Amino acid sequence: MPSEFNRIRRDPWLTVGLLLLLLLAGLSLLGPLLTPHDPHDMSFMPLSTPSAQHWLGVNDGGMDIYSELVHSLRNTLWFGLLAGVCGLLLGATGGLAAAWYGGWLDQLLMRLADIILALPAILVLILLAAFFRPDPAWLALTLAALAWPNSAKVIRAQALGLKNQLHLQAARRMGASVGYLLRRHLLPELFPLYLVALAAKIRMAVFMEATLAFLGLFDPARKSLGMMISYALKYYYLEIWPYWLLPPIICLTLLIMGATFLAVSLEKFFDPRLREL
Amino acid sequence: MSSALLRNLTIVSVFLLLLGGGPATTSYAGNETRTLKIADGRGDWGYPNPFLHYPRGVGYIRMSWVFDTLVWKDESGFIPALAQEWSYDPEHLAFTFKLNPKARWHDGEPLTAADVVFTVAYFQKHPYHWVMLDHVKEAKAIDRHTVTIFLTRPYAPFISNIGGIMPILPRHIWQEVSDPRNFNEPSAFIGSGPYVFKNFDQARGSYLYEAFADYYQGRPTAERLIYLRAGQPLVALTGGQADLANIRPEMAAQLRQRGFEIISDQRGWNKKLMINHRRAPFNERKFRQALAHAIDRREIIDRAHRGFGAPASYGLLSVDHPMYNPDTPDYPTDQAKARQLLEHLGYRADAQGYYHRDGRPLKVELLASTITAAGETAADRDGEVIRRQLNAVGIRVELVNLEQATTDSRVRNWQFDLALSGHGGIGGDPLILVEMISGEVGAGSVNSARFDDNPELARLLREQMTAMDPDERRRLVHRIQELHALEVPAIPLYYPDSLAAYQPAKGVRWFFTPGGIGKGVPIPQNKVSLLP
Amino acid sequence: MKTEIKQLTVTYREDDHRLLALDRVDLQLLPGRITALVGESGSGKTTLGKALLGLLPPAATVDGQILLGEDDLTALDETARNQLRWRRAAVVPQNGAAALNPAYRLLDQVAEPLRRQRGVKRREAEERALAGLAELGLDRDQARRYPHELSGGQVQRGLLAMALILDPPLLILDEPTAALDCLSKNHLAQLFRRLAAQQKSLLLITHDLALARQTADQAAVIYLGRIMEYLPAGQLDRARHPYTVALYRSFPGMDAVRDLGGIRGDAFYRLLHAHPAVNVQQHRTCGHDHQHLVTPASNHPEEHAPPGADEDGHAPAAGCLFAPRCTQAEDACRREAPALNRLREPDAPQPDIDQGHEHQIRCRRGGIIDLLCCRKTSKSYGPVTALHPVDLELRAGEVCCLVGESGSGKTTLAMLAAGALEPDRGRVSFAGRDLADWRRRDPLGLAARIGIIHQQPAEAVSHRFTVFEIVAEPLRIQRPDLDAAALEQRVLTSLAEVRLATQPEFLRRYPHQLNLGAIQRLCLARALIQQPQLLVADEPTSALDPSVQAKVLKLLLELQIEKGLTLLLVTHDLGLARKIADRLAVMEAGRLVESGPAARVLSRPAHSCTARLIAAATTT
Amino acid sequence: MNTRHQPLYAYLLAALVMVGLSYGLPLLLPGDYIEAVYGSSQVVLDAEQEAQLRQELGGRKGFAAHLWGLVTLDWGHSLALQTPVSRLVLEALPWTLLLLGTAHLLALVLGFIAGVEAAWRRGGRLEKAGVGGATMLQGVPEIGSGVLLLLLFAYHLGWFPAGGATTAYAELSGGPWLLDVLHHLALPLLTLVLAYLPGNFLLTRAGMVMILGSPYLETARAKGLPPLRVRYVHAARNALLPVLTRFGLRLAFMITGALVVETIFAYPGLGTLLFTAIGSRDLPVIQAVVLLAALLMLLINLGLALLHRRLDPRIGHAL
Repeated sequence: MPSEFNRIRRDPWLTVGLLLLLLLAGLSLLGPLLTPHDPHDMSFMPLSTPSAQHWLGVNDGGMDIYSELVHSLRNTLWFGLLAGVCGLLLGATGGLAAAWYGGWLDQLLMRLADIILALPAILVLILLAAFFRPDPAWLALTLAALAWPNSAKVIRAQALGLKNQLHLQAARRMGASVGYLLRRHLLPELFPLYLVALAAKIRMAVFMEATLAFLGLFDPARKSLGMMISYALKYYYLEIWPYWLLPPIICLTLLIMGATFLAVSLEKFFDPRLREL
Repeated sequence: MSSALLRNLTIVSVFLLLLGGGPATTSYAGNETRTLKIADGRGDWGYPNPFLHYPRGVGYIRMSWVFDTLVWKDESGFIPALAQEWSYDPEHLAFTFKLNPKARWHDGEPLTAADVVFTVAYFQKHPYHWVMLDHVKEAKAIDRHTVTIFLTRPYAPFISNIGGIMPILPRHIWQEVSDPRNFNEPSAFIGSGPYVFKNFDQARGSYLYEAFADYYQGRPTAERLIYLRAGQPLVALTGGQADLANIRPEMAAQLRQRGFEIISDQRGWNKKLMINHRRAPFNERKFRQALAHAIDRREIIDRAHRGFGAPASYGLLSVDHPMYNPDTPDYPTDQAKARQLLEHLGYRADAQGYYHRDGRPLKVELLASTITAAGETAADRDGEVIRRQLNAVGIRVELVNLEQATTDSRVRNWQFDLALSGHGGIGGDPLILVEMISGEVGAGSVNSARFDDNPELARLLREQMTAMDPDERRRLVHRIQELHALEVPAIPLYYPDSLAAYQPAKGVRWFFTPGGIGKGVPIPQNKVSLLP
Repeated sequence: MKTEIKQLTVTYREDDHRLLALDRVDLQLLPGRITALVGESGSGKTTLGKALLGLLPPAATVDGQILLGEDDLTALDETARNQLRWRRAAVVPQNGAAALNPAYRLLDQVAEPLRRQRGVKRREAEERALAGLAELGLDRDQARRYPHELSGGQVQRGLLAMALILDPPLLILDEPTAALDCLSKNHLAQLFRRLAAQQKSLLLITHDLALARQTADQAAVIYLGRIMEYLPAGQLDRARHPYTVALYRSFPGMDAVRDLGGIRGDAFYRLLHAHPAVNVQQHRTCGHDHQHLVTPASNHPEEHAPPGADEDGHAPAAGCLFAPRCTQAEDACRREAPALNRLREPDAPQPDIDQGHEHQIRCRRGGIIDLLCCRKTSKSYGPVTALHPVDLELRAGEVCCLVGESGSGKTTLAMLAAGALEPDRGRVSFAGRDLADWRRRDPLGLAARIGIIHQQPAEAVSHRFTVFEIVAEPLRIQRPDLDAAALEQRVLTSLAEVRLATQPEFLRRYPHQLNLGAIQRLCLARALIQQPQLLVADEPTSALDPSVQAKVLKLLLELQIEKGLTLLLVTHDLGLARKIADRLAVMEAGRLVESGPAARVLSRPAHSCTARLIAAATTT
Repeated sequence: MNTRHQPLYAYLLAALVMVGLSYGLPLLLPGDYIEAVYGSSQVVLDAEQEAQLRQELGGRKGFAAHLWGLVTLDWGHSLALQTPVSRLVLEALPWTLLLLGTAHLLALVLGFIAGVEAAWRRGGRLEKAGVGGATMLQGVPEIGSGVLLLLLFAYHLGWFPAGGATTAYAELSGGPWLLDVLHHLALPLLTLVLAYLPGNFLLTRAGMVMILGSPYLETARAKGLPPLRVRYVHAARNALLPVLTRFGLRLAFMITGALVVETIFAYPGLGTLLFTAIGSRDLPVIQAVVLLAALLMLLINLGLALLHRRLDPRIGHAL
């Protein structure tokens, strides 16, 4: 095993991806200790450019942008992970079930997926917001419910190919139960897909948050990268914008880069065939 | 196949590059000095006629270019429009208007007293909700250019809210029309205003008007008037796409630098904190007063609006209004006082300073709403600041942000505790007080406090409507403001600075009409600006 | 045109080391001659073939000369080399259908070089391609099919037609007959001779020594990148080099007969250490696979052939005389001598001994039992009848080979017998019980009694599993109650049985680190761990090198002999069948046309199809 | 029943469900047209006026009437504009198709070609830069890139207009009109292409890398075919399938996906139409746009499924 870890360790994708994620995670976990100000403190000179006191300046509400960024990052990570993991779980379950059982269940699930994909997301979000209390966890779950069809379709397509592979059929002939086949054969086989899908889902969730904020459909008091972006965009014409708009976008980019790189390298780790590439 | 594809792609990309560097401003240059372009963020405000324009003020303005009223307003106050002069006969409760004999419809027909008579009757049958004709009995043509409108009872806002708002319809067209909402033919847009309606493109949100050469006040100065939708007014202005647009206060400096003229409105629009006074504990006046003491409106302006605004009068009427009562009670920010009032109501603070009563924590929900003066929506931080302020006096606040129409629906149906809202009209006729306070009149309005608990207030609201004597009316309105401030059925928060920028090179001077256009629309698109 | 390879050395750069794929190879390919290049996989045969077309990956370094007529391929740049490809030298690539783009019809791919290299108009190119295909026996309809719709033989002929479309002087045939039945193989061999007669040079890269001997004029034997022996192909059976000899011995042909010997012995439990097959590593260089044996040079394959079973055939004093060699002997057989009995149904209560006129047998079990019995079993896929009603009995402990051409229904019948398929009509009984019913009542019990070995070993195991996990899988499924220690013991035993290593390092390996032979043995170990009564093997050796094939077959036989396994073996290779079969069942077009003891069927075929198959096999 | 057509029935069923949902879901929205439009306007209605107005606007159509309307191609009247919904939709649809269709196609073609070329040069500096760049671009949301482009090209450089689809009432025709349309299209299009392209690029590259080891590519090279033909006709074609699948899935966000860009650049389209209709609770418009979008989506996916069959003969009748 140590040799394998050595090999993995030398993989530049993993190094970069892991470093990025660790950096972001560290920043979001330890950040609050390092931030000089309470991100909700509105007592500074609004729209002032960076200074020793305020490393990235002050936003329109008189809040320290750097502190806001660190807190946003933490919220966004949490939000993205929740939406991503739930969406992935739904997608993987739906996709595998559709591929495995085929027939009417397949048609049912896939057409359900089409229907969900075809429904405009804002309509659904507004509807659900009207009937349930719109807090971020709820929104993340809704986004997961709206986003699962994508992964489900991709996973289904792959699983369909796998289903007819001999080693699976062999296991079936050994009398394996569906649960066993899913657990031991299908799930690990599709692992790379999950990571890629997870990265995509996190991306979608964070972008959607930003979009909803931009359209005025999301709690403006929430600290999140999306919300920061949507606020900063309103002042694109002021001198402050690069310090305000670019940091959250860069954080978002790094987050998605980290997840993607990690997905690429872990793909190799989980697929023994690719290890010696 | 692939190489051909590559070649095509190269061509397309080169083409796009050329495009980028190429025509830029040339397409706007031309000889279009007589075209004026006005931009707003939404674009689509309905077809410009009384029955089809959207009920917001922006829709009314779109219509006002096509349809003239009897009376109009400019910076100095009421000015003649279709009516050259008017008089009031208190004995017969009758207003008599002398019409401008030069007035013509866009199809060339002359405009006569019969049209006015017809219009009143038509609107009595098919209500045009901008105009309340409850107090009007009938209109009679005295001669071809003289018309008298008889009232059933005195109606103080007559000149401003009927004479100054009611568009006159051409009888020869509308007498045939029994279902005005489905009347959408070109003739539905024949009016007597300075501009002829040419086109409305719903998808692009653009309108085209052309000058009416035979306009009775002279041919308008700009040949074509265009409305268009612009996502970013600043870029639209500097890029030459628009000549006039509402802007955010922060944009003013840059635009001034680029030679734009910046104009600002009177304090005619206020942001309000709606209170569900039908629900405990908000039904207690002391509680509402405690809220007023707890909220630091200056801080809201400073924090959420970077100082671009002014605290509003608790009496609801704008401080710029001629009938503003300078002695309206004030609620200076005073956390101790707020806490004192709450404790007087039986609330007890816990260790963290949050209040409880009868074992239940004092917890309220604040609906944040994103409406702004220009009729568009934009998120702001008012809710955040208020939450902090109320939290600071021991009231736990949960901030809820919903889609606008959902928020409106909940407020209208009293499914809320506190809600942020806003409306204009407070610089116009004091009729706004009735609409924004009375539960009977304002039943359908989201912005109306719909507060009838104070009998004196309710009585005064009714009385001022019929007070034809300005001094008498002023006295009543002063008292109403005092009572409103005392009861605080809703808390007027602040008047945000409302700014617009225009390109002076076009030779047109735009202005904000004091008290707003018509029913107090705080938009600087007064047709007087384009008259010779 | 004469083709000459002079001192060709090819090395591959890896991360921190180099791999020698070809080491100073000289080879002359003359017009009108077929040269066979023989050797195991990984010996460098394919690298040589690629080098002839200048198709080595960028990671390869080439020294020496490759002269195609006047032009030295190694001295030309890529554009110039591309000019020569397919005009001077064309290849029939090895992977069969995988070598054809799945997205285009065969015809389009055959016509493509004409259109792109010669600028022939579409219609004409198609006509010429059709003519070329027709010459190889593919009609217009087949020409318009997609690769996946063609059989192996058709693909091979299509590839050949494609290679011939520009009429190149040099033709490289890379394993052209792998996985083909004898009839198709013979047909192709004749074609090759015809082509040689047209003054073409042919390079036949193959591990099929029989084919090489029958078809080629000369042979070059390559091992670890070096030519070990050149010789006239006809003398392959009289080769002098130990490697060639070993190679030839490993290959099943019609000139050997099945050894009936092999009795239980100690050798069975002898553990094998450090099997060289384990050391085969796969290297991927930018997507191009090639194998390289890193065994020490002294490790010749014959040194690692599984040791044969010791001769240890003395009968125990008590019990049935035949018991030690009997494949269905029970403990009781060894304890008590059986008396003369009447023939009876296997499960009927034991009747009294009664000297009578009835059929009697001196066997406790009443003679060889029918372990498997198909009665009027048939199967269709949609409109296609894969199997017409068939009757087949399989006796315990025998090796039955199902032979027939591709598509004759062999696999279908085997899978029906294994219970992996449900028959449309008729019934299959196993050990006297109805198979379908049994599977319903006790699927795990049934699964444990029937082991299946698949044709493609590499695909039948999950590449995510380690060796240990692969072998343990059936027990994990069927015996979740087994504790870890017992499981490990059984896995080790099973691995030892198939002569695979049992060291912990080996158990942690992944299939991709093993060669095909080892994987097939792994499959065997996996099938054996459940201690089945019946082993159904579908072309278990068709994907293997002859040396490996020999080992696997030998192993199968040993196991069959040792454990009394009943073996149902599906093969298209009559030579192989002859080597191991007790009984032959011949299939044609979904019907069982003949079935009987192998010797009888082979010597006196009753059906024309059998005769044809035998004729085809003997001429190869 | 012919099993080949079974999926077709499933699509049909899904379409029917969408008809129901597109009718029912908008009805669930809190508030109605009068509340949403008059509630916060300058017009203050009392109860009586409101009742009368409600009557004038006509009540809600029942589901049966709605269905009958669909069948007879009468999609109702917009409450706000009193014009037929079909006209509003037909006015907005071409712009949506122009913007999104072009963006998707460009992103597909460019991303595909870039992905193929990058995979071909795998391990090279260009490929690494491409992958790094694409991954980075993936982290920039459309709102961000849109506003940045606007800031740079419209505000600072002044090369492109701030918004709109054409110069309003410029009365151009022919070539100048086309130029004007393209000129307005450039920035929103670029924003969308930047958003869609990286995903296509990465997906194509990954698929291509898997394909590059295939024996049939070796065959194609051995045949001495021109390199471009080997790369595109033989290799890339087989990498196209997952990209097309993704294309179908991306279309799902056709309406809402473009809303942000439509808003930033004031570009007309179905997104804006739907968003304003939801804001004013203009039910007939919401119902029509939702239904149209859903049917379009189903149709495109059905088309893609059929295309799949053509592109990959191995799929056969597995639709």
